[in-house]
Amino acid sequence: MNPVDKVSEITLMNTEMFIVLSPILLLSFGIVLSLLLIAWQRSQKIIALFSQLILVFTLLLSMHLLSSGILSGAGVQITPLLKVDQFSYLSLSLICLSALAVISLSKQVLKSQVEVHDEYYLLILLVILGAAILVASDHFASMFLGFELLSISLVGLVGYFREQKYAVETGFKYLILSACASSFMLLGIAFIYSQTGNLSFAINSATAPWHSAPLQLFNSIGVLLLFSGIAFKLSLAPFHFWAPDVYQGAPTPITLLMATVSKIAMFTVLMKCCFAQGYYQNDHFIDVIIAVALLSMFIGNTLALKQQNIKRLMAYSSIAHFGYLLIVLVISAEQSIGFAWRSALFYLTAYLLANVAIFSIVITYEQYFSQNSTEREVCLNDWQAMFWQHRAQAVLLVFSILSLAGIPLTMGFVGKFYLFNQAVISQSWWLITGLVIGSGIGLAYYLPIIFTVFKVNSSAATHITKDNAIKAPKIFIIFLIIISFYFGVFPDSLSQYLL
Amino acid sequence: MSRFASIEGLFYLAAIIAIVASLKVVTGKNTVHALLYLVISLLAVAVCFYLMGAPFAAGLEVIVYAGAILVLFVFAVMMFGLGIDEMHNAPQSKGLSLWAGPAFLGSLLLVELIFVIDNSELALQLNNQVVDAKQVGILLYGPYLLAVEISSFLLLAGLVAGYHYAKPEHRGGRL
Amino acid sequence: MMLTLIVFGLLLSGCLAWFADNKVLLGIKLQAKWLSLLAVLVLSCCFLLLVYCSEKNFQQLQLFARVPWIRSFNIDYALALDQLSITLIILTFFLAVICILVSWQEIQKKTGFYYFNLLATFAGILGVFCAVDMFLFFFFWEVMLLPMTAIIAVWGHEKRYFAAVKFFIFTQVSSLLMLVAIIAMAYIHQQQTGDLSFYYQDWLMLDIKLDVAQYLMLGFFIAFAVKLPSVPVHSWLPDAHTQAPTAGSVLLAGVLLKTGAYGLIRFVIFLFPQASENFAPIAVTLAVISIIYGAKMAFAQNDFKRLVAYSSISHMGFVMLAIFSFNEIAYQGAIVTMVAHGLSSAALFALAGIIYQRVHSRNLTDMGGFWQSAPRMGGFGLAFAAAAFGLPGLANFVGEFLSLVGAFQVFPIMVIFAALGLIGSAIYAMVLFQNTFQGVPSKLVEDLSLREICICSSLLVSLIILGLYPNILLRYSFGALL
Amino acid sequence: MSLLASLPLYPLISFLVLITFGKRLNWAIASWLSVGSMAAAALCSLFLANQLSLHESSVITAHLWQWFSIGSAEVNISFYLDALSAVMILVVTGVGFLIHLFAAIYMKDDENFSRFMAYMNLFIVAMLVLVLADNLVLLYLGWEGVGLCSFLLIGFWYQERNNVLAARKAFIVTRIGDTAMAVGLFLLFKSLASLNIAEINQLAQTTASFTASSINAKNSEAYWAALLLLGGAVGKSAQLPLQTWLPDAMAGPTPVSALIHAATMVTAGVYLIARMNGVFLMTPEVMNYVAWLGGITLLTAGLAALAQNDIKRVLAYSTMSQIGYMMLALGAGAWSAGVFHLMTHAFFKALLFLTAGTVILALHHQQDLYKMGGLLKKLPVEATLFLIGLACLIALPGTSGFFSKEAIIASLWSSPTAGPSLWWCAILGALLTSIYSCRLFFLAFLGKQRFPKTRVISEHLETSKLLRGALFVLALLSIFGGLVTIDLSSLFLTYQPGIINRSNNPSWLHLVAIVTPFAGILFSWFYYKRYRILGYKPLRASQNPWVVFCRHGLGFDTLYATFLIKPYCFIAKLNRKDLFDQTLMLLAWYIGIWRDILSASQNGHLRWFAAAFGLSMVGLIFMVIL
Amino acid sequence: MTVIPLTHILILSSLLFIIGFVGVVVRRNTLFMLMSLEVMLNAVGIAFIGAGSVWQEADGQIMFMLILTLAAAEVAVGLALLIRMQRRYRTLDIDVLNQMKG
Repeated sequence: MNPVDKVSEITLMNTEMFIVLSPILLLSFGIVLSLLLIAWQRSQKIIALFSQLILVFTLLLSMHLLSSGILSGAGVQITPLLKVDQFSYLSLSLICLSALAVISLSKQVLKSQVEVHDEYYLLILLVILGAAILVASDHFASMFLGFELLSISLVGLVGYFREQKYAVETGFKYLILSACASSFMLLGIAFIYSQTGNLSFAINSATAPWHSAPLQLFNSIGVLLLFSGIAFKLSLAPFHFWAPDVYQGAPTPITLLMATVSKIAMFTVLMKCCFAQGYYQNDHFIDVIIAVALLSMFIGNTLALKQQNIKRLMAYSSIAHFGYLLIVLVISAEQSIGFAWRSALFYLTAYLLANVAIFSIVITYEQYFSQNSTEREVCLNDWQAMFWQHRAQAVLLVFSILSLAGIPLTMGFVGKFYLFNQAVISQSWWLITGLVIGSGIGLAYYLPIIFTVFKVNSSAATHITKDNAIKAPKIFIIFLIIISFYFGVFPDSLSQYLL
Repeated sequence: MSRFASIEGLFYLAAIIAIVASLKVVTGKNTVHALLYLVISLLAVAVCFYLMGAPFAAGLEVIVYAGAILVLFVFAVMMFGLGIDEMHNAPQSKGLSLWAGPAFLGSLLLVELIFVIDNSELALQLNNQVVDAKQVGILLYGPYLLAVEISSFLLLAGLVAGYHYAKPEHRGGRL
Repeated sequence: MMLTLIVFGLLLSGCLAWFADNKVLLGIKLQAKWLSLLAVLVLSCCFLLLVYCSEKNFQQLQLFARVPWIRSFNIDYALALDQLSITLIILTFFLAVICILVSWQEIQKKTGFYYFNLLATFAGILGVFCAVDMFLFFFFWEVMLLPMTAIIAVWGHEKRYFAAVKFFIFTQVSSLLMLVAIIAMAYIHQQQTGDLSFYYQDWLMLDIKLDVAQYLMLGFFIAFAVKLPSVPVHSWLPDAHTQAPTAGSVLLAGVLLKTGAYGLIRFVIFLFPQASENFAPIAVTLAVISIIYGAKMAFAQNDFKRLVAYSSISHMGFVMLAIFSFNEIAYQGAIVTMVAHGLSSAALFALAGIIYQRVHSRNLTDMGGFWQSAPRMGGFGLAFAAAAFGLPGLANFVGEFLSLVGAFQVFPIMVIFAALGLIGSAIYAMVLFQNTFQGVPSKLVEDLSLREICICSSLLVSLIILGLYPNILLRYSFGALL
Repeated sequence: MSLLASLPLYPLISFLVLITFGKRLNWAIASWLSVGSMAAAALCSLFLANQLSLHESSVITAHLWQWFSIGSAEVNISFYLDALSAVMILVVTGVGFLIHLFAAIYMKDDENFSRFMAYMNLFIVAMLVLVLADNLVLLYLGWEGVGLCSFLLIGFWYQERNNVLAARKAFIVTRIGDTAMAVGLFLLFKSLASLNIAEINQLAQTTASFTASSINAKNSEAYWAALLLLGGAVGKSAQLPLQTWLPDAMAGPTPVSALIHAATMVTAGVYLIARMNGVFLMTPEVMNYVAWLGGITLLTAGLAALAQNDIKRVLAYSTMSQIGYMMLALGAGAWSAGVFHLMTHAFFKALLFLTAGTVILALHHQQDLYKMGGLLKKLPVEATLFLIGLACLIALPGTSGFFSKEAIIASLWSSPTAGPSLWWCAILGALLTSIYSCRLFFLAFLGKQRFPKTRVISEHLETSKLLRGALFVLALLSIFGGLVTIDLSSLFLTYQPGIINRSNNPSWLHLVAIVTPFAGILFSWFYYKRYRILGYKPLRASQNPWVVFCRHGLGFDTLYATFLIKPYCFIAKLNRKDLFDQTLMLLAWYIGIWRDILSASQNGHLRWFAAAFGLSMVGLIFMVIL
Repeated sequence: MTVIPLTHILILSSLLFIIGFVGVVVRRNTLFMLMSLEVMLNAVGIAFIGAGSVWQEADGQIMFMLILTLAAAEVAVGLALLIRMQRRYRTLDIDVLNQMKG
């Protein structure tokens, strides 16, 4: 049960592989250690610190590997199951970053609960492990396992505060639907396997099934079923129904975890799978992607209109965002794969930062409510006149919203620019139309948020004055503002790492 | 030929039993009955596995699935009195109207899948070579070694999550 | 370098105004309005100095700065000026002063942030007028929207949120189409020369197939037509104008609409000469419809600012008509009309603001007979209304006349219809002027204060100067178009 | 700066001073300033006219600066003085001076006196620019300028809604003509590549393509250009079909009616056509139209004048009718006659209006003819002056009107573009003129006094010598103006094919023309006899549909209201919400509907979510299968 | 030498899968939903085993084992949630859980 056991199978994996795999190994090692730690002493502070430490090390390790150059080129194959390339670890770094943010945000939230929360951090680490396996996977089996590891741990997390109103509902919704989705995905994998006899992503594309017409349909259905499972996780329309409810019901840091870690990991694996299997040559699949992308753009943005609950709104907006992001899957030739990766990673980074920022603000407000023992959700109206009371926080919020809306000066715009480039190269005009219209509709709910923040005469029920407001870590906020602004204006400084 | 025919016949018989049993599971009123039907279904599937040349999987099906997982179900039902509910509190599910929509949806999906499978001209057939436990073992502890490790984490996750939900409401402890 | 400093100087002084507002320094209470007025004056002097002292010939685009910006897309930070942009930048600076003066009393809450937004908008507009890298252009194009939207949304009137969202969505969606066209151009450049390029001058060398060019041109055209605005995508304008605070309306009508016209000239016409010539009949038809429809709609309005907003649509129709007539006379007309409309509509909006401050209404039915108590205001109102209907001797006439004469060489029938707009403009201008200043005096209003006289008379004087001596403008904007 | 260039400057300076200081100036300063500037201008133009006659090229020009250039053609701010414009500036400044003088006293009590005088001065500036312009764009500047001043002065008493509406009407109706003229300018520039008046007149003769046409003469550019210019002239000079604004324009103060709506501005159309004779000569068809237009207008206006109750409206219609004569002359190619009539008309019509003004003032703003009567005894001086004016209007032999009108009538019969039918028109018009003039005089000055006896005649008019002086000078000019025969024939090009050959004229023509006015007088003496004796009631109460029809300007107002104004307003009001906007907003509404539908689908039911998952799979698989 | 075609196995698997899926959609009792999920997973297992036999590879069986693992983990969590639901709502009717919407 412990990675150390694997030393005996040294023939299967050489030293280089261990080095390359080290971040993931570190993570799993950390999980085991934290189990031991819990057994030794149940202390929330220690476990939180410890898991943060593990994540930081994982982050540093993967960064180090990225810069060391081992990963350049096609990547390193570690057993048939995993294949690590630079994109995997770029995603992993993003995942670790957001996990760090989640943990630091969780501390506040957990403080208000009178219980020991060892399993919380354990589950988060398990989620991250699942995500790490996803981004590294090169095989349907590992993908499936990562997927399930992610979902099962998340099921544990979404209903974490068992006594809260929505806990059971959220947990059930997520459990049943994600099990359903994974069943569909598995059926798809079974279809693909029964036809190709190969469970690995790597495929000889010359003999790929879509080259023979009779087999194409069956294979396409298999791929479609597989895609539906992933699309469920990415909450793409029309598999999006769970998203708003689960977002709303889950503890806010966990919502952030779902919005970022789970989605980044799933999208990475989707790209890996698509590009390795050459699905971009499969017209059926491309049609499905376009349809799903358009639906997501439209449905996500439309549903977010007039939405008052911020967490639901974020759920809807993320539906739309992953609809946009699907554009990178529609590539015309193998040469543009590298560019597609860069686009996706840049976009995901922008998305990640915006989400972290917005959810951290949501959390500060939630904290405020729970301190005043008015347990309720954060609504748009609660943010009235924020700009005039908590300037830095409001600026960050505005920046993030603009980033999501794709307005210049923010990373979101550069991300969108990448997507437009991608779409123009592959000449997918439908997607461009969808992107344009979707952005247009999107503005109709992003802008009101900003206006609310700027509202001068606050008539909200809650007046959060300066003295009794919780102090969101100001350094954190300013750091986020500067980062997102800097990358928005000088995207080169980020994208040079995405090569 | 007749031997093959009988194997084939056995397979289809087992398949039909599995289908009927599954239907009974889905439509059942009594929780315990439904669970027992599920056991029957799993056993029938195990027979299928065996006939398809996967004796190891068939064994696992019986031991782990029927033996362990289903027992977990029965245990939970009995322990926490979960079975009463359906018989007393949910009479609505009798109505045909409740079934009509989902059944239609299901049959639509089924028709599509069968259409696709039928039209795909998969000229593949099973052969009688048995993929035995050794092969499975070699593969499992060879290339799939990491999968085993990961599935251990999966079980751990299930364990922790299950523990978290099931543990009694408990206050106190050091923060 | 200097140009960059001016553009960013505006932004920085905006920040300064924001943070220094109501702070006490050396015993002086700093006020955002004074700071921003000072900044605009100093920077405009800098700009004039820059233009006069440089030895360059502004007939062609003269590059002022070019440094790599985003290497992964080969995007540069490149600024250049020619006579067209210089003209429009001077207009911008002039109206900036007007805007600040107009807001002097009107904006009482959150002044610091207000002036920050105002100056940021001007910085964006300046950037739009000098950017020659298309990505940079788009960047500025969007950036100027944000503070403008904030101005509408925070300091606007009763339906400000709706108006701001509408304004933003219209511009954003259309400009995304432009972005697509920009990217497509860059890739065409890559196909033809091997490098991705967003640099305007590079694009001028491109040889684009006509059928492709038509679509690309349309992408640009839609973005600029929305900004211009042209029927049928004009409908953001009346709302935005009506709801914006006075300076916002002045800014919108005075300069922001000009960016659309500027884009049409610089990008649509110059990058796609053949395609736009093929497109000209449609564009001209749209322009004529805008002229007549705008005039007609203006007549139907009861809201002072809405009326002026529709008149802007009508006037900008002349610009579009002229631009798509493809001759030198019409181009000159377009430029003069742009400047003239910038001044005259700014003047009318300023007047609307002045009146609003006094009667707290924009409704024409609440007005009437103001001449009785405010003859000076009446006089200026008359002069500005006269400018709006194109009284010879004021700048608008020269612009419209040249536009129409030029366009008549190419599209005589269309011009005859467009000339109907002259009648329409007389009608709405009369309605506007008479309903406000003539008739039975409904209320006594205060006459113009010294500051307001300064605003109005500076606008009027420049209108008259341009009306009687338009060469001051034509001499400089002449070469840019040939 | 040459004297010519300085001519418009005097009133301009006065205007600027008056408008800037406004009410702070007292009456004396304001009137000295404005009247003085006018006097200066009048003297200046006299001097210029004198100089012109000595000048060898018979043209004086003054170039100020280049306004702008259209392509290669320059549009300059420069003035051009020849005999035609000399006549015009003399009339404008001379009559203008007298009217200013009159106005200074007439408007003395108005609280906005200085503003009034400022407008009057501005009007003179614009009018001078109009007549002195050396190119059509500058002419257009003056043209619009006088329009604006006319608008301002009609609506001078802006607190009354009727005045405001009248001003609006005047402006918009003339604007329609102006727009036609502007298009004409575009066309001229397109075909001749110049906007300089002298050049155009030259080029029109020499440019073959201008008059040539592929199909027929009616399609040539000259035809359209002339027609469009005519449109402008028609609007400004209140000819059919754009005449409706003039009667309403009488809402303005009486000096305004005298100066703008009788003597100067309304004749600008005549001036324009005379100026552009080179173009008009190229198209006999349009000349013919001009003549017919004039003929019809003079008849309809005469008819309408017969039925008016308002003294100023009678005069307004008479102005229309007299301008009809001028148009007739121009159409017939009798340029000099037209301009001559323009000048004499300016004198006597100004006299008539001003006198009417004093009468009105004396009666405390009573304009209704049926409430006057018997004024001969009360206001003998005014009555005499009015009679002089009427005599000129009727063209009794010896008066200035006689000379000019005879000149016109004489040129008609054998003119290739006019002809006998138009001659008869003119004669009929003369008859109508004398009838309505007599009716006017009878109703106002003869008979019983029909206003309250107690009403005191305003006193300060009686005492003002200056006012009377102005009237006397005008009366003198009206009587003797006809003797100053001006010969402008050298200025105008003549119509080549038919040099007007008076020898073809039947010998009785002249006699008929002379006798006609007397016939009219005799007729009216007897026709109105019973009213003179019995009182006015039967006539006043006349509901004879024809009379009502004539009283309302032959129904043109109703016509336009029904077919133009109402539909325009209707469409405008109907579409106030902006159709395009609503269409686009429909999109938003549609998306809102979708939002509601989709939002309803987020009903929180887990089983529905699962079903939706299956449903989407069905859909997507179906899509792939297809 | 069995001549069971792969298509039949896949059809069997699809059939069971759909039955399970319909069960999830129809049943309001959460316990039955979990059971239906088991049926679905089991159906997928059949497909994997069948395909594995066709290709004469053990991969199919390994996948089946992994699915088994998943089923176990899922049932554990599911039953735990079920117990919590029973405690909290005194019912297993899933339709009770629809407080979040919109």
